[in-house]
Amino acid sequence: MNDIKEESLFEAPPIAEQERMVEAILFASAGPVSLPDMAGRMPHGSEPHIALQNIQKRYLGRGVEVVRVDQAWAIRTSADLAFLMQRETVETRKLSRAAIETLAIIAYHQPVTRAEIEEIRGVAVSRGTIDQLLELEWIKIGRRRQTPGRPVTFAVTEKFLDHFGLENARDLPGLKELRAAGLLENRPAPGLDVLSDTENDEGLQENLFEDAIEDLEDVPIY
Amino acid sequence: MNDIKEESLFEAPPIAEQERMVEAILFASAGPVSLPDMAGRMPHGSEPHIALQNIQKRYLGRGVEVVRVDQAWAIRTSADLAFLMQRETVETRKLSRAAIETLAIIAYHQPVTRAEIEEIRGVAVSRGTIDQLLELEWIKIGRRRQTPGRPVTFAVTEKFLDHFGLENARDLPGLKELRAAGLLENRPAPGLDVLSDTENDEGLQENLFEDAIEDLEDVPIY
Amino acid sequence: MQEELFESQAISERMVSETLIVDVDGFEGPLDLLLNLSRTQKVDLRKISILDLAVQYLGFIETAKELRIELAADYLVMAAWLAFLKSRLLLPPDPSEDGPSGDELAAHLAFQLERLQAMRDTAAKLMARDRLGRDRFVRGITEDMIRRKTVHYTANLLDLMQGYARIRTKDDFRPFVMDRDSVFTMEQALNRMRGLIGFAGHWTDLASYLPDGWYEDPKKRRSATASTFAASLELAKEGKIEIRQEDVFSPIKIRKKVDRDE
Repeated sequence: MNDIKEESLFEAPPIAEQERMVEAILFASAGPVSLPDMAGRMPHGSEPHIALQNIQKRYLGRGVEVVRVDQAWAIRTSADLAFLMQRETVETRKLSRAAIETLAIIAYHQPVTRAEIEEIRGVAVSRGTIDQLLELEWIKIGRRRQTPGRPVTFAVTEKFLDHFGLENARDLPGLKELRAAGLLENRPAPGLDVLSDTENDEGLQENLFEDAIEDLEDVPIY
Repeated sequence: MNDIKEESLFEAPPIAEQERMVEAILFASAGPVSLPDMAGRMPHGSEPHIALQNIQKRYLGRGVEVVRVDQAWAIRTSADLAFLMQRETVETRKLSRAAIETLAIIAYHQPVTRAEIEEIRGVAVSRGTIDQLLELEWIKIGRRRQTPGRPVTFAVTEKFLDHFGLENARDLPGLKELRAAGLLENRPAPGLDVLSDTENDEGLQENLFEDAIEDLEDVPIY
Repeated sequence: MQEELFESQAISERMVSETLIVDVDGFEGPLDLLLNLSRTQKVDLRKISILDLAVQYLGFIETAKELRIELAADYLVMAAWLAFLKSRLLLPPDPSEDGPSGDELAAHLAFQLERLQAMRDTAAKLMARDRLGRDRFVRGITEDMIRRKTVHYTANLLDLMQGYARIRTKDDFRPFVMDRDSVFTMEQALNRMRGLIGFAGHWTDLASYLPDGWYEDPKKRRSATASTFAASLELAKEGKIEIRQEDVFSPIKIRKKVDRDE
C-alpha cells in the first residue's frame, strides 16, 4: 500500500485503487462530495469521475447506492430498504379504569357533557382520559348543549359499536339486565332506584343517541 | 420489491435480499450493530449471520471493510486510506501517560480493581484519570469483586475495541506472550499480605476474560 | 513523555553517576523511579541486580535529602523497605528468623518492575494501532432508526358493563358502609400522644402532634385536630402533661409534666 502512495506522487494510482479511495471518501464524509473535492483529496492525476462511475455500477442493486445530490455524490440507503430504518412496535394495553368508566358513562348517557360525567362518576375526569378515548375514535364530540356555557357533549362512535360488537348503543344492557346478570349489587339505595332505572329506561332512552340519529333540529330538554 | 416484503411475512427473503438489508443497516449506523439487532430489524426468519459472511467477503480489499467488534459488526474505512481523511479526523484530547498506562492495565488485567491498578503502577490512580477513560467510554464499571469492601472492577468497552480495531479483548496485542510470561498474574508480595491480599488473586484469575471465554462457548465464530 | 526524557541510556546513566539532577516530579511514584534507575544496568529486567538498584535508589533519596527536596511519603517508604531488603540481601540468612528471604523479596520487586515495563510496552503498542477517527473512519452520513410505538388499547363489553355497574352501585353502598376514612378517633389520638409525650420537655404546639398525612385534606385535619385536642385534655386530666394557651386563638401548647413540678 505504501508503494502505491509513494508512486502516486509521480503517476496516478491504478483505477482499482482509485475506486477504493472514492468509496472510502464517500463513506466517511458527512455530506455529499463533489468531483473536484474528491480529486483534491486523491493523489495527483486521479480521475475520480471514472472511479465513481465504476463504483456506481458496483453498487447497483445493492443495499446502498451511489446517488447524485446536486453537483455532488453520496452513498445512501436504497429507497426500498427504508423500512429497515424504522422499528414499529405494537403494544397492547388494557384501558384504564378511569377510561372504561368514562366510556361507559358516555355510552349509557350520550350525549353527555363533561360536567355530567363527573357528576355521575363522582370524581373529576382528566383531560387525558377524554383525549385518549377521542384518539381511539371510540367517542366523538357532539354538538353543544344549549345551556349556559354551551358545553360540548360526547357520544360514542361507529368504531365504538364495531369494537364492542353492538348494532347500536340501544343494545347496551340496561340497569335491570345488569342487575339480573349479577353485575349490579342488588341493594339499591332508596330513591336512587327511580333515578337510575325509570329515567334511564324511558326518558333517557328516548333522547339517547340523538346525535347518532343526527336529529340536529331538536333541542333536547335536559 | 413490495412483493418481497409481503412474502416475507411467511418466509424469509432470499439471501441476496438479506445481504442488501444487512448492507443497508451497517451503512446507516455509526456504531457497531449486533446480530440480534439486525435480525430484529429484518423480516422474520432472516439469517443475518450468513448474509454478513457474504458481505464481509464482498468488501474484502475494498475501500471500506466489514469488521467485527465483540458481538457486533460495523463498516470502517480501510486503514491504508487514512491519508484521504484529514478532514474527518477527530482531534482527541491527548491522553496523559497515566491514563494510557491505566487503560492498558485495565485492558490486559480486566476485570481489575483500582487497588490492583495502583499495585501495578506503584502509584495512586487519580480520580481524573479514571473519569477521563470513563468519559471516553473506553472503560466501564464492571461488577464488584467479592472480597472485603466489595470494590468495583473496571473493564474495557465495545467502544474501546472499536476504537483500537480489536475484534475482542483476546485480540489485544501481545496478550498471549504476557500471559505466558506470567506478567498478567496478580502475584502477592511475599510476606506482605496486607498489600495484596491473596483473596484478590483467586478472584482475578477466575474472572479474567471470563466474558471472552463465555463468548467462545455461546456464539459461533464467524 | 517519560520515554523522551530518558530517551537514551546515556542520559539516565549520567543522571545517576553525576550525583544526580534530582527531579522527583518527573517520576510517577517510586516504582517508576526504580524502573528508570534500572535502565543503567543495561540488562534484561529478569537478570537485574536488585541489590544494585536498591543502592542506587537509596543514593538518589540521600541526594534529594541533601538538596532539601521534599519527598513524597511513598518514596521514603520505598527507601526504608529497600534499606531493609539491602540488609537482608547482604547478611547471611538467619534460620531463626521468620518471613520471606531477601531473595524472595528481591524476586518480587523484579517481577513488579518487569510487569510495569510490560504494561508500558503494550500501552505503546495499543496506542500505535490503527485507531478510529485517526486511521479508520466511521460512516459520515448515518441514518438513525426511527422508533414508532403503537399502543393498542383493549376493552370488551364486559369491562364496559362492569365499569358502569361499578359507578352505579358506588352510591348504593354508601348507607351501608361507615366511611371512616377521614376520622381520627380520640383513642387513636390518645395512643399516638402517649407514645410521643415522653419527648416533649418543652412547650410544643399541639398542632405538631397531628399524624402525618392528616394536614392536607381539610376534613382529615379537622378530625385529627379535634381528637388530638380531646386527647390532650384527657392527658392533662391524668396529670401527664401541662397545657396552655397564651392568648385567644393563639396556638395551644403542651409539655410533659415533670415530677419536680408537683
